This record gives sequence, C-alpha cells and structure tokens, in this order.
Amino acid sequence: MDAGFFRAWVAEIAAVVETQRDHLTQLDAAIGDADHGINLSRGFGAVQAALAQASAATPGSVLVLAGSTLISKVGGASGPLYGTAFRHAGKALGDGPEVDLPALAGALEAALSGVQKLGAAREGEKTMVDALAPAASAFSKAVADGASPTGAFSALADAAEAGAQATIPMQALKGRASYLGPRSVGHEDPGAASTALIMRALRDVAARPAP
Amino acid sequence: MDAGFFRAWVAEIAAVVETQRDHLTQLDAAIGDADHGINLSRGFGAVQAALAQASAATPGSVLVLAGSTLISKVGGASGPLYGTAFRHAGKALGDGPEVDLPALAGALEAALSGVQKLGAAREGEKTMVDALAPAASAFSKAVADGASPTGAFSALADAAEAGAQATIPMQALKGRASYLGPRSVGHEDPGAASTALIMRALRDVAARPAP
Amino acid sequence: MKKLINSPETVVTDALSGLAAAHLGLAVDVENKLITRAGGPTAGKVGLVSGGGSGHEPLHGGFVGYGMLDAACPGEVFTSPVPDQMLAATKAVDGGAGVLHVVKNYTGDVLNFEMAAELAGDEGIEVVPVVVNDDVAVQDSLYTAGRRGTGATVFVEKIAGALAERTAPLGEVAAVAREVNERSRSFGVALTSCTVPAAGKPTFEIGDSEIELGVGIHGEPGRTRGALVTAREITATALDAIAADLALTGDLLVMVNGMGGTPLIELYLVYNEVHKYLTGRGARITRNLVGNYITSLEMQGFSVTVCKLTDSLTDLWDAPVDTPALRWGR
Amino acid sequence: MKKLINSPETVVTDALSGLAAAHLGLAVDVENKLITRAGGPTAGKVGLVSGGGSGHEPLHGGFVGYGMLDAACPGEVFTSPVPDQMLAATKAVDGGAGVLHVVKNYTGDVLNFEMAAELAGDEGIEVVPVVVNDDVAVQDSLYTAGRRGTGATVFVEKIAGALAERTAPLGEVAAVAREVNERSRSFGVALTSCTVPAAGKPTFEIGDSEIELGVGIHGEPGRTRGALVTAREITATALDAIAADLALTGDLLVMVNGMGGTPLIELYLVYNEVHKYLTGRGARITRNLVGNYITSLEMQGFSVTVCKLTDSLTDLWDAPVDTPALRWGR
Ligand SMILES: Nc1ncnc2c1ncn2[C@@H]1O[C@H](COP(=O)(O)OP(=O)(O)O)[C@@H](O)[C@H]1O
Ligand SMILES: Nc1ncnc2c1ncn2[C@@H]1O[C@H](COP(=O)(O)OP(=O)(O)O)[C@@H](O)[C@H]1O
Ligand SMILES: [Mg+2]
Ligand SMILES: [Mg+2]
Ligand SMILES: [Mg+2]
Ligand SMILES: [Mg+2]
Repeated sequence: MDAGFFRAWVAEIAAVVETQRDHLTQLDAAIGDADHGINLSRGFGAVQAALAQASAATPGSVLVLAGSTLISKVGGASGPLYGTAFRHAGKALGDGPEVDLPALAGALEAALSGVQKLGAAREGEKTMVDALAPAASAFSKAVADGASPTGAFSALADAAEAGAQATIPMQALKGRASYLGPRSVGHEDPGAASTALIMRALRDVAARPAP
Repeated sequence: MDAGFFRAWVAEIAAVVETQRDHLTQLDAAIGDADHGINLSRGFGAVQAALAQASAATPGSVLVLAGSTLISKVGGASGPLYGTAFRHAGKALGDGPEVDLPALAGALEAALSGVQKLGAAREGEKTMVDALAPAASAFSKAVADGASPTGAFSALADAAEAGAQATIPMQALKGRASYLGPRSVGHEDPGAASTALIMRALRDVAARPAP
Repeated sequence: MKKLINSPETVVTDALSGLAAAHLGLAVDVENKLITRAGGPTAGKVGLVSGGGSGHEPLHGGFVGYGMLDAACPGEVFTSPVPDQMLAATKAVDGGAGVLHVVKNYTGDVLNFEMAAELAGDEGIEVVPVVVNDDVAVQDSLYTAGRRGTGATVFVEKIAGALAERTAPLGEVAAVAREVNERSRSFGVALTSCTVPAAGKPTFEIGDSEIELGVGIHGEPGRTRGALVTAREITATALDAIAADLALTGDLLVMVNGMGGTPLIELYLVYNEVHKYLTGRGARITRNLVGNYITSLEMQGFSVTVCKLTDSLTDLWDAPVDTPALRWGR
Repeated sequence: MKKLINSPETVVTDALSGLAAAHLGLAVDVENKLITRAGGPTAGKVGLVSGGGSGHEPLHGGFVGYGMLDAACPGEVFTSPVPDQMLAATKAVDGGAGVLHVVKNYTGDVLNFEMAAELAGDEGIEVVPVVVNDDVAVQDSLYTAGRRGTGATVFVEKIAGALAERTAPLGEVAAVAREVNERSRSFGVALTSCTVPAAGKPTFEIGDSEIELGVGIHGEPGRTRGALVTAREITATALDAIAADLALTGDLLVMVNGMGGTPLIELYLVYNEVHKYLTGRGARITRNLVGNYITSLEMQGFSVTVCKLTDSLTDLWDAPVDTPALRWGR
C-alpha cells in the first residue's frame, strides 16, 4: 500500500462523512451537543484541501498531515483525539514509500494507544475507543493468522461496526455524554459510529481493484 | 333613575367586560397591541372596588368616581378617554338624587364632547367615537321624540352596535391602529366594540323591572 | 406561553421587586410602580421622568441613575402608566428647576402624560413634555397618530440626562431632547411574535419563513410581511427605509437593539451589516450600542436606530452615566 | 430555524466582524478567530486567555479588556477552539509574566488547551491552566468527565483579571482563579431548545409545558424533565441543588443569567425569587449580576450562579473593569 492508497482512504472518509454528516450530528444531539457530524465534515474537508496542496509522498506523511490538519481545524473532543490517532498511525508507518499489512496493523495499534493516552478512556466507557480497540485487535489477529487482505480488512470493519453497536447499551463514562449518567444508555456513541465509518472506508478502498 | 341605577349599570359593564375580555383583546391584537380587554377588565374591576368603598349617593357622583378610577387604574388610550367620558357625564348629571331621560341624554352628549376634546377624533376615524356619537344622538333624538324608555335605550344600544360594526370597513386615522394605514381596514375597532358593550349594558339595566 | 413568571397578574410587580433587590442605587416603590434614584431629587437640577408600558426592559427603569433619568414609571405590560404614577414621579424628582417628561408617541402615553402634567402644574411644578417619534415604519401624516417612539428614546434619555446633570435650565434640556429626537430615526424587524402574559397567546401569527418589517415595540404590525432572507438583505431594507427619510451622512450614533429573544451573536452579526452599509455610503459611525435596550418581551428580532451627531451631542453622549443598563465613566 | 444570519457557515466570522467594528478597544483577527486588547500585551502583567465554543456571547470576547481577559479565542458554535488559536492567543498576550488559561471543563476544551499549553511551553512561555467546573447538575464522580464549566467562568475571569491587572505573579492569579471556582456553583434551566445554525434544527425536543432542569450551556440534557411551574418553584429547585452541594451562608455574589432568548423582565423576576430564597436562609447577597452573560444561542431559560465571597474577592470584584459586556469604575 502506497501513499496513493492512503490518500484514497482519506478521500473516502471525507466522502462518507459528508453523506453521514446529519446522521452523526443527530447521534450527538441525543447524548451530546449536536455537532459531531459538523465537526468531522469541517475536519476532513480541510484534510482534503491540505492533501491537495501537499506533496506528501509516503503513507506515513499522508496520515501525519491528516492528523495535524484535524487537530488544527476540528476542535471539540474529536479533533485532538482523531488528530492524535492519525498522527500516531502515520509516525508508526515510518517514511517508507510502501507499507504492508503487519505495518498497518501496528499503525492502528499506535492510533489506539495515542487516543487512550490523550483521552484516558478505557473500553466500555462509550467512546470511539469501543470501536477502535476491537477493530485494531481484530485486524492484528487476522494478519497474524495469515488471513487474506480482504479477510483482514473485513474483520477490521466488522469489529468496528460491532463495537459501535455495542456502545448502545453502555452508560457513558467519558466525554459530554457522561453528563447524562444513566440517561446516556440506549444511544449509539457518535464517535464510535464515526470510527466504524472510517474503518469501513478503509475496507472499501482496500477492496478496490489496484489501478 | 337614582344612584342605585347607575351603580347597577357600572356593575353590569364590569360583568360584561369580564366575559368579553378575551374577545376585546383579540380585536386589539389584530390592529393594536392586544390589551384592550385586559385594560378594561382591570379598570372596571377597580371601579367596582372603589364604588363598594364609597358612599357616592347621587347618579353624578357614581359616574364621576367611576371616571376618576378609570383614569387612575387603566392607562393606555382607553383609560383617559373612558375616564373622561364618565367624569364629564357625571358632572353633567349634577348632584341631584334622581335624573330623568333628558338629563341622561345630556350626560351622554357631554361624555362624547369630553372624549373628542381630549382625543381629537372625529367620526369615521375608527375609534370609540364611532360608536359613542351615533349612540348619544340616537338617544337624544328618541327622548326628544317622546319615545318610551325602552324604545330610547334600544335606540341607544342599537346605534352603538351599528356604529361599532361600521368601523370594520374604516381605515383608522387615530390611535395605535392608524399605524397600519390601509391594513387597519376589515377589522372592528376594539374601543368602538367596548363602547357598544357599555351601551348595551345600559339598555339591559334599564330593562330590568324596578325593584 | 413559556415564561418564567409566577402569574400573569404579578409579572410587573415581581420584576420590580427584583430590580429593587438588585440595584441599591434605586428607590423602587413596587406598589405604586415608581422607580427613582435612591438619593432623591438633586436641588437645582432639572428632573427627568420617563415612563411607558412594561415589557421593554431595561427601558425605562434600567436607565434611572446618575447622568440619565431621575424617575421611571412603568405601566402594565404594553400599557402606558396612569397619571397618578407620573404625578408621583414628577413630585418625587422636582428639585426646583422643573421636570422634563420624556414621552413616547403613543396616544395612551401622550394622553396620560398630558393629564399628569396638568395635575403637576396645579401643584406649581413646571413640566415640559418631549414627545419621541422616531419610527420611520409609520409615516407621519394626517392619516396616523404620528410616528411611534422607539429606540431614539434611549438616546434622548442619555443625552438630555447628561445635560441636566450639568444643571442646565429646563428649556435647554428640553431643546436638546427635541434635537436628538429630530436627528434620530429607527426601524424594527420581528422574526417572531411576543406574548402578553395576561393575553396568554402570541400577539400575531407569523410563518416559519416570514418576518414582519417595521414592527412596533408592542408587536404592532409593521409595513409589510417579508421573507426571512439574509441578515444583509434585512438590514438593507431597514436602513433604506431610514435613509429615505434622513440623509445618513457625517458622524452617526448607531444602536443595534435586540427585541428580547435575539442572542447577542446575531446582534453583532447585524451590526456588521449596518456598519458595512453605512460606511459604504460615506457615513462614519463614531458611537454605537449593541444589545438589548428597548425590548418587546421575548420577541425575536432587532431594531436599528441612527442619530446624526454634532460635537456637543457626542460630548453629552460620552458624559459619565451610571445606571443598571448603561454605565461608563464612573 | 429563525435566525438573523447570512449563512450557517459564516455566523461566527460575521459576528466577529461586527464585534471588531463595534469595539475599537479590541483587536479582532477574524480569519484566525482571535480577540485581544487593542493595546497589545502589558509588560510584566500575567496574560489571561480564555476560549470556548461560540454561541455563548458575550462570553468570552465580550470580556476582553482592562481588568478582565487579555485574549479570547472563539471556536465554531458550541465547539471548542483549536490549539492553533489558543497558541496564537497565548503568544499575543505574553507580557513576560506567563499566561493563565481559563478552561471550561469539557473534554474538548481541556484537550485542545492541553495541546496549546504544550506548544506554548515549547516556545518558552509559562502557561498555567485553571479548569472551571461549577455546574452542580452533573455530579462530579468517577462516572463522568466531571462537572461542566458554566457561569462561574464569568466570576473567574473578572476576579483573576483584576488581580492580574495589579501585576500579581502567575501563581497568585491562578490561585485566586481556583479559589473563585471552588467557591462557586451553578444550575441552569431551559424552557426551550437552541438551534445550532449548521444543524438547522433544535438540539432537543421539549413540550409546551415542560422544562429541562440542569441543562448544559450547549443544550446538553440535564438532570430531569420537569413541568413548567412558577418561577418561584423553578428557582427553588435550582437553589436547592446548589445548596445541597455548598452551604449558602455569608456574603454571596449571585448572577441570574439569561440563556439568550429570555427577556430581562423575566430575569429580574427570577432574581427576586433568588433574593427571597437566599436572604430567607440567612445569606446576604452583597454583589449581583442580572442579564445575559453566558448564553446558549436563542435558548429560553436562565442559570443561577452563586459565589461565596471573601473580603479580598469582593475587593477584586469591585475593581475597575472596562470590557464590552462588563464595565464599571472607569
Ligand atoms: N475521553 C475520551 N476518549 C475518547 N473518545 C472521547 C472522549 N471524550 C469524547 N470522546 C469521543 O468524542 C465524541 C464526541 O465528539 P464531538 O461531538 O466532535 O466533540 P464534542 O463532544 O466536544 O462536541 C464522543 O462521541 C466520543 O466518542
Ligand atoms: N384619539 C382617540 N380618540 C378616541 N378614541 C381613541 C383614540 N385613540 C385610541 N382610541 C380608542 O382606544 C382604543 C384602544 O384602547 P386600548 O387598547 O385600551 O389602549 P392602547 O391603544 O393604548 O393599548 C381604540 O380601539 C380606540 O377606540
Ligand atoms: Mg459534540
Ligand atoms: Mg391596546
Ligand atoms: Mg396598550
Ligand atoms: Mg461540541
């Protein structure tokens, strides 16, 4: 997977976030402040613009630029958190022109640890971590088990989606939703939902026939 | 007609204004500021309270007290105008214990001139004058023509009612409704409507069998 | 009707009790609805009395204090006060130099203040009334009761109050008050209606994408219904109406006033459009106010008021003022 | 959605342009969303920087000026600003004595300010953050992100700003800011929802006779839904919640704050109930604010904030302040 692959991933995320903008905002309206979709569409729009300008020729530099741009443009809780995730993933990929599945698995683990270090959320606290953690480990496991790329990326996306769904019965212990206490139960966490979209985008881009 | 008759009239006005309070306020909402019914119910409520306290033993003193109380309690345009109307009518009745129909006719003419002197409204300008003027002259004419009390009071109330209805096609040239210009056409003037109610109350009280 | 009240009947008196509790610089007679400066009348100083229906807060009670009003008498919601209140206010603030009545041009306000002035005269107090009529939405003609008094009232009270504080004679204070009124114009726009507590329902119906252009401060209908277009277009409509009546040149004092239910972020956004419109036509906004100064209960909307300043009016505007709603210089 | 705007995307920048045009004492960088004092940093004085989502005006930009903030960085509506803004603000106000970050306790605000502080540290600027968390509607526990920062932010910015103006060192300024926060509590009530312009529809649905008790300043749901009862009962619920957490005795600074869509007449009415409640329990309200200071767009409702004063806090509260939204003493 080269820089083009990761640029395509980010482009796909931007497209999906646009179509899901109102849905994510509505999820946030239920247990937050009704801006998650707005924040991400502003953020990934800016990432697209930044990438269009930049030379960023390696997978790592693409993700680091994406992360830095999210930090500079999004604000809110999701800005620093997603920004950190992409930056850490990018740093983990190093500066080679191509990366393989194990390297990507390591990058996803790095993204997770970056998010947890910054936000101090553990699994089960109804945050994006509940989608990112299972996705990263499912992908690592599939890769370790020598699964096909298709299989590994499907495992990634499915685990993220399942993780997002699993936030519905949870009571939020982190973020704005935690103010609701028990009233946060019964709603899908917006950040977990957007993480699932981001992982699905990765699967879909990987499924495309190589140009 | 003695003081008791005029106290009964004022009591009847207070009762009718209560039942018509929202209707008068709605008329005022259409071309004014939605408070005419509220103003009159506050005003005649206060008049009732004042009369309950006071000895006021003559027809004139009853109406003067009613007028002074309206001036002190109502505010708005209708307060000084109705207050002046009742004060001038009361003064015109003098301080005898009994008044006859010609005296009452004179009092109504005095009320009209008081209102016109203060508010400078002529007939046709969509104000209470458009109900009060025809009512006063119809009553004077009936009395002059030697009509029965019943006939005279019916002429009074009917003329007032017709005058109020006649304000509907008029464009307001005085008061708050005049701000609307042509948009004031098509609505009954609240003050004309309340004047018609006041005159009808007089007819109804006069129609009661003497105790 | 969604309001923070105890009962429609007690809105005005409950709010007056709150004003009294919050501002020790004011003396508030809740029962007789009278707000004066705690200090009492200033000997040799012209007294300024204003009043009108309640529901326009901070007008007028919030403008009682050093450099502005000496007394305010609030009526019931949207109903002018009664002569008794105005007379009591006039007697309370008479420092021997006479009393100015600042009257907004509504039949009710004018008639009640006239009666009060007559009564005060009987008691030997010299009273001069100044009638404010700045609202260009209503044309001033034989066919109306004349223009309504709106935003310019704030300017008149501030500037005449400043001159009175300098112990100018009644004639001069009245003259500057009239000068400010003559040099000022206003136009208001409503996005939503207000609800008179005692009425319990909105004064007028208005669609989700409609606005009322030229609305009165009591929710009186204005010139026309319009579409909810951009703030830029709405502001241009308001200022076009003013410019058609008064050449907007030279140094201007501009107020972008909220109707009560419009947040400050929108008022600053409107001020930006007003600023671009006026400076784009060669005028200079040298003084401004942005906020809620003369409201219409919870109505959403704004009004813009423009006053053509002179050096002496600017000097009086800048003079120290210390009231609950307007304060600078001390 | 009925708003005076040009487009949802330009609300914040258009309003900032208006703020810049209206207040020449402010230097406003509209593009980078940065508001500072026109004078630039004061050498030897601790710089005060605050920031947060827009939609709470006058907070924070309206509190930039002598005796209060040195800079404010507004984010998008209800979204915390980004580290770049906070870093730019920190550099702009550093007078060599270090910079205080006043941060409301929301995950987004905390994380972004943390990143900014780290970047500022890299550039050799000493930064101390103070996190405001006064909202008793949220219980502070392992089960939440902690209490939200609301009305006490106004008190912290005024009092810390006054001490900084006296050129106290950063440690002391941070200490008094924390002291004010620890001595303050708030509770908010919503009658209606607000609408985020970019979202286009109300953040929450609420019935005609319902109120949200403990609402957050971003329209976050509160403790419970209640019935629209009298102002007296609603006020008692709010103050009971505060009293359960902080003994309301001694000298108090009390703010009755409007959410943006509530008229002043209702806020004074609520203040009257607050006054009766607190004095009835032996406390003394020695200082107060009644008005719109930390709003939630056009939401109807109010919040009450109480701070237990000390003589030195009172002295700092009384110190001169000269900002667009808070001004006295000069
Ligand atoms: N401490 C945290 N750790 C991880 N994720 C978090 C944390 N706090 C919040 N989030 C995520 O951020 C999402 C909200 O993002 P967003 O609405 O954009 O920011 P804000 O809450 O500031 O409005 C939540 O749904 C949650 O998934
Ligand atoms: N100049 C006037 N002369 C006679 N009647 C008037 C005049 N101005 C107003 N009115 C009457 O007063 C009525 C309005 O009374 P009200 O609503 O109580 O006072 P306000 O207009 O001050 O709210 C109008 O319907 C009209 O009949
Ligand atoms: Mg959010
Ligand atoms: Mg009326
Ligand atoms: Mg009225
Ligand atoms: Mg947010």
